[in-house]
Amino acid sequence: MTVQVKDITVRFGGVTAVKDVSLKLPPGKIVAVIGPNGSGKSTLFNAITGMVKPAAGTIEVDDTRIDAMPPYRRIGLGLARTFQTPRFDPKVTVSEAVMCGFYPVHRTGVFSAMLRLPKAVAEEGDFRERCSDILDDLRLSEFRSLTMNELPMGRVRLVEVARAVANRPKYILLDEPAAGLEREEQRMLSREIRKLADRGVGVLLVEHNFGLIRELAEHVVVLKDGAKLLEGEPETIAKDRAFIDVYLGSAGR
Amino acid sequence: MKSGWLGAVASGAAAIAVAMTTAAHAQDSIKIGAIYSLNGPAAPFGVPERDIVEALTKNLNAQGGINGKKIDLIICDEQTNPTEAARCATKLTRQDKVVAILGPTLGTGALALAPIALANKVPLLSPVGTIPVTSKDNAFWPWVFRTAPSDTLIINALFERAVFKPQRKRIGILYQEDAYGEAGMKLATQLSKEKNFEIVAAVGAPLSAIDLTAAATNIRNANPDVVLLKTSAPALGAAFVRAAKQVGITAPVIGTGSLNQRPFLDAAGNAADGIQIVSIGNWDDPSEKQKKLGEVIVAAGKTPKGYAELIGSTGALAVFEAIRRVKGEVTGPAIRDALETICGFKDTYLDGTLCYSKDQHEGVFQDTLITVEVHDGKFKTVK
Amino acid sequence: MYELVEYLLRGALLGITYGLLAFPVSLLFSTTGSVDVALGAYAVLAVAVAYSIGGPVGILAAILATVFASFVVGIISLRLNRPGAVDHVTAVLGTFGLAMFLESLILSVFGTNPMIRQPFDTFWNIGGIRISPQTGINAAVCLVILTALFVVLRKTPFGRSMRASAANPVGASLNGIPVRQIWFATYLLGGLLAGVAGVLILYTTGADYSSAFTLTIWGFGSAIIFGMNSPLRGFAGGLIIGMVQALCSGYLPGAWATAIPLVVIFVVLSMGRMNQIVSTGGRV
Amino acid sequence: MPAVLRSRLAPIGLLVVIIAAMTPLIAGSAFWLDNSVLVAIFSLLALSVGMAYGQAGILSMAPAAFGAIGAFATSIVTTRYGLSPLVGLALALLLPAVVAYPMARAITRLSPLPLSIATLLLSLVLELAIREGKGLTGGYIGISGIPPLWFADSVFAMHVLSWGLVVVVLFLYANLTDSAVGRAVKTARHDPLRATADGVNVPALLASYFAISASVSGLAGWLYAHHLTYMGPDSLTMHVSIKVVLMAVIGGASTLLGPVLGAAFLTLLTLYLPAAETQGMIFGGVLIFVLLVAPNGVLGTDWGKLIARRSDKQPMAVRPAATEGTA
Repeated sequence: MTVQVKDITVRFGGVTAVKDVSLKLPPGKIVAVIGPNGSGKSTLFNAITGMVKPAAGTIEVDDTRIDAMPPYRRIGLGLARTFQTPRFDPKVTVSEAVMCGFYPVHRTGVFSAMLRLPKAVAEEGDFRERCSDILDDLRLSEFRSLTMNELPMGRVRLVEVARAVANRPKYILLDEPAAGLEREEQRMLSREIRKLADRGVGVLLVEHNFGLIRELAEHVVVLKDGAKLLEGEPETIAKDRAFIDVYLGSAGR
Repeated sequence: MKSGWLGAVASGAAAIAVAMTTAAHAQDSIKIGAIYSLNGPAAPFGVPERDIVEALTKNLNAQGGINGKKIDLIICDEQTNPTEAARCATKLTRQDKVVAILGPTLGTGALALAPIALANKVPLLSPVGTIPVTSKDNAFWPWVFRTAPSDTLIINALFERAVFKPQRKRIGILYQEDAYGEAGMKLATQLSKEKNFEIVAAVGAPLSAIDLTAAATNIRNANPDVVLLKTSAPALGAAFVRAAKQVGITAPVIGTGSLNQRPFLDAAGNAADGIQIVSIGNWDDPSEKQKKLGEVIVAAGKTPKGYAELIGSTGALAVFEAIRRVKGEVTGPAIRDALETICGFKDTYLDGTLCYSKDQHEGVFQDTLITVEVHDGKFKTVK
Repeated sequence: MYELVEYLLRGALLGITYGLLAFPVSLLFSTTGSVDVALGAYAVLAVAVAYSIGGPVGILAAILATVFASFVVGIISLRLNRPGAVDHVTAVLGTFGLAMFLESLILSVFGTNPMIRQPFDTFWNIGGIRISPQTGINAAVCLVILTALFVVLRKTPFGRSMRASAANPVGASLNGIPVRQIWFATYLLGGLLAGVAGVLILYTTGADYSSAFTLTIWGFGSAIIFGMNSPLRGFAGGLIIGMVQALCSGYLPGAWATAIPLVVIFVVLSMGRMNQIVSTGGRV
Repeated sequence: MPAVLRSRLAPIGLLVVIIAAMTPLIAGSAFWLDNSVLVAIFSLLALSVGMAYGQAGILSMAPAAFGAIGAFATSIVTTRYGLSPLVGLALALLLPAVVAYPMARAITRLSPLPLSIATLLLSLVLELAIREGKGLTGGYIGISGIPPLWFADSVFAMHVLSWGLVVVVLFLYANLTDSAVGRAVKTARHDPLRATADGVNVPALLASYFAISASVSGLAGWLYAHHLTYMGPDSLTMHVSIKVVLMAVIGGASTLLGPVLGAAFLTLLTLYLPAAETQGMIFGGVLIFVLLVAPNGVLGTDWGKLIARRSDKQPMAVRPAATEGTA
């Protein structure tokens, strides 16, 4: 019962973006992926969610091989992800944006949705309730009817997280969720991520902010030039000479 | 957001008000509707049809109209589309209360609007060759009159002159992909079984084709004794004769009706030399009657184009004559009845006579058809 | 066999016209990612203007007229598109509007008559196949344009900027390339090329007010065959489409001859040559 | 909850009120009733464009072609086989979808431009097929004598029926838009990658949605055939499709009532334009004007904001919209 990535290699043309990377994401655990820009973090995410095709290696979710599956089926299996740059239609309101996250769990067919059968009404009502709960949790309720382009960037990232957790995923992949957030927002986000893990959700976190990682992650994977440099507990990693050289030496402060 | 809607509602209401006031007009003039294609692919026919009908009506009114009443001609554009033709018919009959309709330009349009003519008891005088338009199986038959030679008539004449009389055996056909071309192909296939000749090549061309060298090559390779050209569009006909010259077709080429016009010669250049056409008139060597039609057209500030003015004028003159013959109130049914009395009518610009009766609405017969041949960029009538 | 060769040759000659129209289609697509469906209408406008004025003055006026028409389209599409916020489909609709406008304009001003000029009355005889010398001129003009385009695209700073703004408009504008001006220039260049095509059409097959749409479709089809991204390959596409058409009207009955080339374009299209959506990466 | 309901169905209510108010005014005039039926038919076609283009981003140049499939289906079964128009209705709804779905899937990754070109090609090929349909479609002559609907055999009844169908379609459409599927379609239109991350099978969803929109066109075709009682190869051609696209775009393709407004506007416009060769200039000019001033159409534009924004700076876009991937 984990997400298991084994020896994944991704190539773009002649460039190898990810080289033989393996990692494990058990339910209820928070695993962080860290590395300088261009080290292959996002590509790893894309490989797990199926948006790029790995040249080699396997990916399993709960003992099901998923590396040949189209992305939407992987999401259906209980994966969810956010984007480093949130991708929203700027004209959509906050609550509508979060409502989009329910797609993988919706069960109403096209015809009952069109006819607005009781089943559809019930499901829609349920989604709206859950949507407003999520917005409450992330302190977004007051912005619910604003459109995305009226929202400050920090909140936009929170909406991105809200959308990803809407369908109650078993594993969630967060791509730099805290970038550009204010301190208060960051604290709230980290509380939410902790809460998710406590609920049994496996969280894979790409983050530059080592403070946040220290606070949340149980396990850290360090990537450099697409390959795994080292892994271990945050405290051990933080003391590692190689890590300090590559990471803190350049991007950390 | 709402203002758009309010505007639409207001303009709709205003339109209705206008419609209701105009409908209440008294009958001090006779209203005739005319539906022609002024846009779209059939415009080369619709535009001159409209021009001549407008000119004739103007002249008639200048001479005092019919029995003291002026003709009020209301024109509607069918845009080469049967839906618009039917819409036009509804507008003309219901809103303008016309007593007769001239047009439309296309046979399919005629089929679409004829039921509306029937429902409103208004005769339809259609300048189309399309065969089923005057089929007696139609419920609307009593109300539809043809003012052009039918496809059957023209195709039979073409075969008579091009195949049977000279006893040719190997026939090549280029037909345009529409009702006109299809009717020709159908009849040709049928005749080939009955009359012992062979269709060695039959090539279709869409109306939009601009280059027919491959089609001409196909026909040349079949080595026919004669090539029949079943096109009504001057551009297509010209494209073929140019291609025929280029690929070296030596067999005579014989075409039909509507190629007999200036634009065809202009577009074909000297490749048209020797082409024969079975037609109803000849602007380069006009008969007395057509000279007069030519004068009408020139007086209206246009140049004679050919076929379209001849068939357009025939419809207008037939309906004028019918109105003259109506005793009492001029209504749709009265005009229809009067039309059926018109036989042996000579005052059209056609050579030959026009004839409708209780059981035939074809109007134009064999005696109007002539053959012309192109010589040095001019049409010469073959006696 | 001889027959086949003749069809192929005649098709290729016809295809030169399509190839000329394919240039602006792929040029525009590869630079702006958009499509101008009014190209056929520009060509017919050129035909009409060159026909009514006549002579070299007519040719010049025709090309000016088409460049002006494409100027209008350029303005429309600039208003609708910014690098980074692009709505190609709306821009395409705008060109549709202009195409309708031009067709109606040509109908109203120049009438319904077919327009053609034939300066040559003799034919070349190539191995028993008679060919008009005009097609020789067409081929020569095409070669000149092909070479000029190649030089402009590959060897000049303008061409480099053009390719850069095609590959990544946002990045290009960040690097100081005037993407909008380049787009606008591409529209004008498209108009110019369509104008030249129109003039050659006038002297080859002629056209009338209703030809615009057909020309657009075949220009398009030609550009699609070998991939929309290369203006130079569009020319080869034109030859192919011409040959397919010639073979079809040589060997297939009736409407099949018209339908098959359309189906060929459809199949090529569905093979995904023109599809540009690439699902990569969270980084944008 | 009631507020949600109100906002979703309010435009439909408005339309019902307008139609109800218009009906007594035009009930006495067969001419206006006939125009009203045609506006309703064009509304359905334009709504089909609204669904495909306004929601899913697929500019369909084939609404009239799908309409022609529906119209010919019902014409053939009613005139050639003497079946009920209701059989025709079932076919008119089904067949366009059956054609549309695989077509949308065939254009593999569904970027909008090639798909709209494909619909254009489909239009042309279908027109050829209809012309070559000989005995089945009546070839170039078409099919005349299509029976009127026995349950709506007067123009007034057709007026009620066709507007009733418009309202039903609007109701279904509004519900669909405001559902998980509708939201997914909107996301997919704006950003296929985002939709994929939401768990959406983007090509399948868009193709299904396109198929539903084709069904709406088929319904319009069914009404068309039984209203005009004639169906020919020139009836629902590509030129009609272009006009219908114009209707949707001018009114506002992404709104519920925009296509209806556009259909009413253009239908009335042709009625009052002088019959002349210049009509195309007016249509083309109107389209360009609307695209320049309000690219989202009359009803799709927030006029207040538009005017305010003129004096203000453009707000920053949240997402640098780039469907072209930068790997």
